[in-house]
Amino acid sequence: MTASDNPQAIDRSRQAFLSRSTLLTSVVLIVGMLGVLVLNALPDGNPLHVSSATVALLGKYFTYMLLALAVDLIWGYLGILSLGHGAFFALGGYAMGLYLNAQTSPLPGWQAVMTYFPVAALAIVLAPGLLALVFGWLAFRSRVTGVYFSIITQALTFALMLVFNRNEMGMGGSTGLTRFYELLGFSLSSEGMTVALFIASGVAVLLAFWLCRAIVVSRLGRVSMATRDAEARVRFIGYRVDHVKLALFVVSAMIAGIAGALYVPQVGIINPSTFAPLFSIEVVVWVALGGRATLYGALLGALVVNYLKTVLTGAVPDAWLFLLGGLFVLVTMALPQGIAGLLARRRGRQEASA
Amino acid sequence: MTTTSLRRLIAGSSIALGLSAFGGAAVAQDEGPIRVGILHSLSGTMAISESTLKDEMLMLIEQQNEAGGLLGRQLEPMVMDPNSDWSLYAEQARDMLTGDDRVDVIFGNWTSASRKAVLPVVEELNGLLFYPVQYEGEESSENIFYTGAAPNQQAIPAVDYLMSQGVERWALLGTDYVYPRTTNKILEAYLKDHGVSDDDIMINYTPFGFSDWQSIVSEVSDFGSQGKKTAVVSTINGDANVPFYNELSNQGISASDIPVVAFSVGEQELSGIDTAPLVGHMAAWNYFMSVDSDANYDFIDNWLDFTGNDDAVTNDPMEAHYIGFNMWLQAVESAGTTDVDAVKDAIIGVTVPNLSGGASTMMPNHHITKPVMIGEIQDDGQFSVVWQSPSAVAGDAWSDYLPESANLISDWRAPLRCGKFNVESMTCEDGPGAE
Amino acid sequence: MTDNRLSAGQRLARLLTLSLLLCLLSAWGTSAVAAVSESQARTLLDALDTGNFQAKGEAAQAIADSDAEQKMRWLQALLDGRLGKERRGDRFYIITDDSGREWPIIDAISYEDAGTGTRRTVDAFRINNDLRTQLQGIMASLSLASGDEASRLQAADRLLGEVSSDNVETVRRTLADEESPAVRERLEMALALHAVAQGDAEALETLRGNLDTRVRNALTPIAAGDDALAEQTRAVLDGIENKRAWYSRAQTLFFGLSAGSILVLAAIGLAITFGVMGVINMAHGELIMIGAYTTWLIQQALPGQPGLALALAIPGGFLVAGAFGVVIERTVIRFLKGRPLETLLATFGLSLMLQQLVRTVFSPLNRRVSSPDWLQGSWQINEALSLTLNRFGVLLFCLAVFAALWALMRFTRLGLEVRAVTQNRAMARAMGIRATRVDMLTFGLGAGVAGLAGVALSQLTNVGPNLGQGYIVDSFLVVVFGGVGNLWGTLVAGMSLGVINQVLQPWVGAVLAKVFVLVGVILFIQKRPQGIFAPKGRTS
Amino acid sequence: MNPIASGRLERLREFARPDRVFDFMAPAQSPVDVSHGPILYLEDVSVSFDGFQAINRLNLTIDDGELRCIIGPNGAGKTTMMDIITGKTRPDTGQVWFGSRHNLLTLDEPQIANLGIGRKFQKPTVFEALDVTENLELAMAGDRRIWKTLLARLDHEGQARIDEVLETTGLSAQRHRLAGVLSHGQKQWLEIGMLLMQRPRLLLVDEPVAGMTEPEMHRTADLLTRLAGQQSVVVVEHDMGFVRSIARQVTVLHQGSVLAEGTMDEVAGDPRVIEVYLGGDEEAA
Repeated sequence: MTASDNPQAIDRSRQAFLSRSTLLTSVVLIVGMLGVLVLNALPDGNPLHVSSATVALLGKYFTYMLLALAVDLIWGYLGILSLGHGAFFALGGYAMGLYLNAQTSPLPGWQAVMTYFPVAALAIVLAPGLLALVFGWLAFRSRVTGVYFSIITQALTFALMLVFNRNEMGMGGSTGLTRFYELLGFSLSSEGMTVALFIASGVAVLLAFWLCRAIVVSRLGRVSMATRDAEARVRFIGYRVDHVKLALFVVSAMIAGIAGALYVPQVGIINPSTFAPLFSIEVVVWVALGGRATLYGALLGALVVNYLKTVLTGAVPDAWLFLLGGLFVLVTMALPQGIAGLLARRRGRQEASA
Repeated sequence: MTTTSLRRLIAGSSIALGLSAFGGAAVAQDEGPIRVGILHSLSGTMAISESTLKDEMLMLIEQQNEAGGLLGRQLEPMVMDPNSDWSLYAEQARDMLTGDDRVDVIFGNWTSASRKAVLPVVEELNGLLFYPVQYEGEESSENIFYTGAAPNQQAIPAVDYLMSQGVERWALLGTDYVYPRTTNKILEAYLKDHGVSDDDIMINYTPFGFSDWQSIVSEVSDFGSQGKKTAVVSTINGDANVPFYNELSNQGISASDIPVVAFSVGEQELSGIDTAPLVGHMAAWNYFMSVDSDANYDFIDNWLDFTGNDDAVTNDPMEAHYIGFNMWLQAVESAGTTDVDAVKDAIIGVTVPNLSGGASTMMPNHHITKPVMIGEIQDDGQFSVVWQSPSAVAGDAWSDYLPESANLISDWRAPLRCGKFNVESMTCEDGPGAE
Repeated sequence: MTDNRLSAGQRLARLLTLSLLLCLLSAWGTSAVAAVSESQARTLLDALDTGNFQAKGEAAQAIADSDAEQKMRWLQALLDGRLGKERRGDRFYIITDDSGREWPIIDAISYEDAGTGTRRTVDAFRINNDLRTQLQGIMASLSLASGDEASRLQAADRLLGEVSSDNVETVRRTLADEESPAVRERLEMALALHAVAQGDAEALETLRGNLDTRVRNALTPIAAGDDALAEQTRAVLDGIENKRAWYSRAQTLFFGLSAGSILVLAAIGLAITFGVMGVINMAHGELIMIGAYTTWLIQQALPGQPGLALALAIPGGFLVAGAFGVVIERTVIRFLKGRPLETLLATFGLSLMLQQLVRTVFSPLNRRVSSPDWLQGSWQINEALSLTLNRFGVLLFCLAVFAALWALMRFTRLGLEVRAVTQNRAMARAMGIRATRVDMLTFGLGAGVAGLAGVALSQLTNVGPNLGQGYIVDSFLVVVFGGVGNLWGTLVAGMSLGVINQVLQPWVGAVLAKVFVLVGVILFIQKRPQGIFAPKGRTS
Repeated sequence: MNPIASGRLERLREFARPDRVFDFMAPAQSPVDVSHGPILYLEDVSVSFDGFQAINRLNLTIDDGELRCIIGPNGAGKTTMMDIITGKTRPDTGQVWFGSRHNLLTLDEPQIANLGIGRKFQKPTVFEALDVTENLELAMAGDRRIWKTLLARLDHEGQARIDEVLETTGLSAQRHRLAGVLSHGQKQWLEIGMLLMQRPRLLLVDEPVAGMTEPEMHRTADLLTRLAGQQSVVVVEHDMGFVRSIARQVTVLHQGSVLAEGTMDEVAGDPRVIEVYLGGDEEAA
């Protein structure tokens, strides 16, 4: 990506960690979470009661938001477009799935170590992290960039999908891992667990948001933006571009892995379709729709698209693809900076008129 | 439904922010229509198979409403589109089974992956799911009714038939996923039990949507040219079938050389293929559109009227939904309520006519009895039944031919109430009885 | 072949066939046709009304042996599944057209128009594979009583490995009378096989290098012994296997090239839109789908003429998909100049809409596209090597499309302008090239070529709403592997991926072959980060 | 004691010294050794692309503190030479040394940059999405490792240095503007400023005055002459007037090798140089 993309759109307040948008996003996340919890605690008959199903759904959205954040960190701020981030998400999910399966029946072979939560927790970040490390090391070292990188990430996730589809993998083949009952000794189907997972996911989003924010405002973050815009220049002033890319790519993969791990107990299944390139492309679409290179835009995009999907597939099952597809086209044409761009422009106008 | 509660959530948060608010009135459970969830993909890769089933369910519901509904109440369909995305199946099942507008029963899913995604949800929220497609078995859930064929209702009789036709060499071709893998494992064990040597069995798996069949078909043709009568047992999934059959006919392999018996190719799949070169290849199902019975002819006429298309076809999963729907109706009638637990108890033992002139019964393992048929493809895209089991076969949840499940049974009646009961150790390995 | 394993019915069928073959070969049997009474006809047909296929076979033979003048038509109708009996009555019908709900029927004996029948009123007689084979034999013997060369050849072919001491004399006699060299060759081969089985070493020599699998199968048990003949047989067998192995390699190469040609066809349109314009067109697969649906629509408009329809579909698919492309370019892509990644978002949306459009307009079910005769079957070069015609056709088509595109880019004004705009948009514009027009035409061209890929794919695979999706990942991979913006790169990349895949397939299976290819491409890109045909030289 | 043994012991002691810095632990930025002669030394360097000989047995020596101008017609190999020195392009044959200690052919771009070779591109390349201060901050010499970069804060010393460079380049008023909105000349200056932040020993400057106004050009000339002495500067330039105004020593490249070397006047009078420039013009016309 070149700088001509739109330099003016860059958030001018980025020097400070606590910019207005960061504060606002944090507040909205926290208040939203608490609000949902309060409304969920209301008695069933209350018209404002929020059902556990909704809480579970929102929890799932949180994991998608986390994944979008991971993609935005490297795409928005480093300019590397991964069309295979679903792979890291799925790996984290599979690690969690193995752990959950181990709670009901002993796992065969090496998988037995996944019975222990600390091991599983480690695997959740290390499996995607290591894959990203090896893959990224190979790719960045030999300076695979742009579409070449995007396409080989797609090839990676596609290959993993085929591999995980095989029964020999011991990962449940095409059906994947399912039938989870317990997490850390608590029943997964209890309302308490739904709420706990919702909170965990929400907190994870918040922490990841702050982490990404901290990275982005650090000198490393500026180096990465510089890399996005003029990679050769960065190299000629002495930064190891491959290391910068590798570091952020691994961090991003780990965030995606955590997202996957939180996703699995809430959805109840993980299978190779999560590795499908189409899913990874969709994630990129969320980010683009929300607004690339603005962290809150990524969060917003993931939320909006998935919420629309939920509503529209139920309300207009025969026509929702027209609406969603049309929305993608419209947003691209009318809102080049995504929804975040729209918000920023509006704020700019308000400030100008004030 | 979550959409509404989400709307309410937004309303709620508006209140929290001190702005305006609106609320919705709760609808009482026992009045108003009985809600029937239809969870079939209308988009994505599975739409090709599933969208027909959605239409069929709408037809059945419409007919039932015309006939006076159920328990004096109307049936109301609730259609969602899971977009061939397994996690969306689970999400929408949850959506259907919660809230004031909770559905009383779900008819849906295709492929084991989607069913397994929905399974924990229906178990957790105590829903009812009727699953209409043949599958690999090795499962029995308290909340799922398997109206499609288990391997012993499809695969094994088909192999038996081929053996009686003198087949001695077997090529087991399948798409690389759980159903073919498990079915082929069962068949391999079964064939070896019947004295077929390893050399005479070839197993090959291909990815979903595979289209470069050349090498594999020529391998099969080589395999079949060793002087022994050879047959292909195909568990190839949907999209890969057209290129497969095209390649067979183009490489000059006809049904008289190497017949193919398929478990996933029905009338609907054939409607997208030029069948002239395929005449004589076989499929094993529990129903064919060409089945000779008045119930079938009525069903076909209704279907053609409903779709307004004289060339529309019916197939086995449609019959499965037909049976499942009627079983559920009857169970609700006899229980006098749509309450899930009451229906679950009432439905075991329910017998309804199927479309091939006989009757199907819901067994205690939540599988049903069905006749098994072998049909040969005709040039008009229909099958002609060349063999039919003398009586209906009961579906077996746990295969007798797999060592790990040979000792397992499933029985959801009190007092056993167990989906995975080990008859050797007399313990329940899964289900409420397990504790 | 151990006869005791066969059922009585099969033995009978085999005997019948064999006697028929000999009968054909020696040009016997001219059966005079005379009328039979209606009651006789009824008895003949009634015998077919049984669930037992063996009894049905005997009944069919009885019809063939009878003097009924309608017997050819009956047997043909039986073979087609169109001969039936009134369900609640005893009339016999022939169904003249069995599509739709009501079928026009005629009386089977008098051929009088009997109105229409339905599934409920007419019970068609069923046949199975064995019976079908038998019927075909019977019909052949009836219609070819004199035995033209083709049928004699077919009969002789079936004799391979079937000559025994019972019929060897007959075969020899037939050979003596036979004039056609092709038929003679088969008969000699059949006799030689018999002779070798009897221990004749000289006959073995005539079989050296013979590629027919039946020869190999017949020789294999002889080679198992340890006498001199067995040794000699083993040598002959080794020779045969060796020769077959070479042909099989040639065949694998063909398989690979034909698989590659599909990849190239699917990718080459993308090589233009993506490689030349930098547009990440996620709707490329749907443009392929549109080409395939165009083929189907044209076939619907021209029933019974699949060849003509296909010929028309080539320009048709190109134009329709190209028109879609131009519309997409004018309405969407145009506004996203210089923002290539956003084209991904917009075209992804378009692909969703196009898919759903097809589902809504044409139903989510697959459409049936038939192939013309000249694309069916295979070109049998010899016993061990045959090229399936549809694949071969697609391979040639792919090369033709490639050649045309290359020529277009190389020799025409448009090609020159496209190359100029690709290399330096601003400069090209300064020189008076209307870049926007070039963009529109380029995108239209890429879309049109995608449509051509759809036309080709309609001959190989499903025509349905998901057709395009399966090719999008592979297409991007091929373009990138070959080097973005390089047509030759796309050709070489597609073909080599196809060949590698087909070579790997027998070793590791189709799934792992695909995985290995993907991993191979990933590793290759590490070595050459710009694909096979990377632009070399100074980059400022 | 046996002198050999004592020597060994000495080495062992040296090895085990607690404050010892092993070679592999030493920071990449090690001093450039110019005690034995030139700071940059190219010998017999050749490179070709697809059969085109871009650099052909090139020999070039730059002394410490020297200001050298390199001129030559298009395609003479000027930019390729810079690519080779900065590690972007690897030559087919030949040697490139920085001081007498560092073989540049074994290092990659960041390592070379950290040794103290700064490069300005022909087309001004600044980080358009960052503001002027940030551009300078990133270029500031310092620890480039990931973790350090993540935790780096701008200290007073750094701030002072940035202010100084802003002053030098005349960009003080623009310090909070995005680099992307600067004028062409300002971008050129910013890029030179970034080079200064690196505190390089050797500056490679590719066409610094392209697109500059006359006064800007003068200031650039001033700056470059001032820099020479503390640093070595290599300037590639087309503008003969500019070259004449700053150059003490001029090298003429032609078809990838040195055609002539000397003062501007010497070079301008060389018949071969005139031939090349005129001949080249004729061909171009």
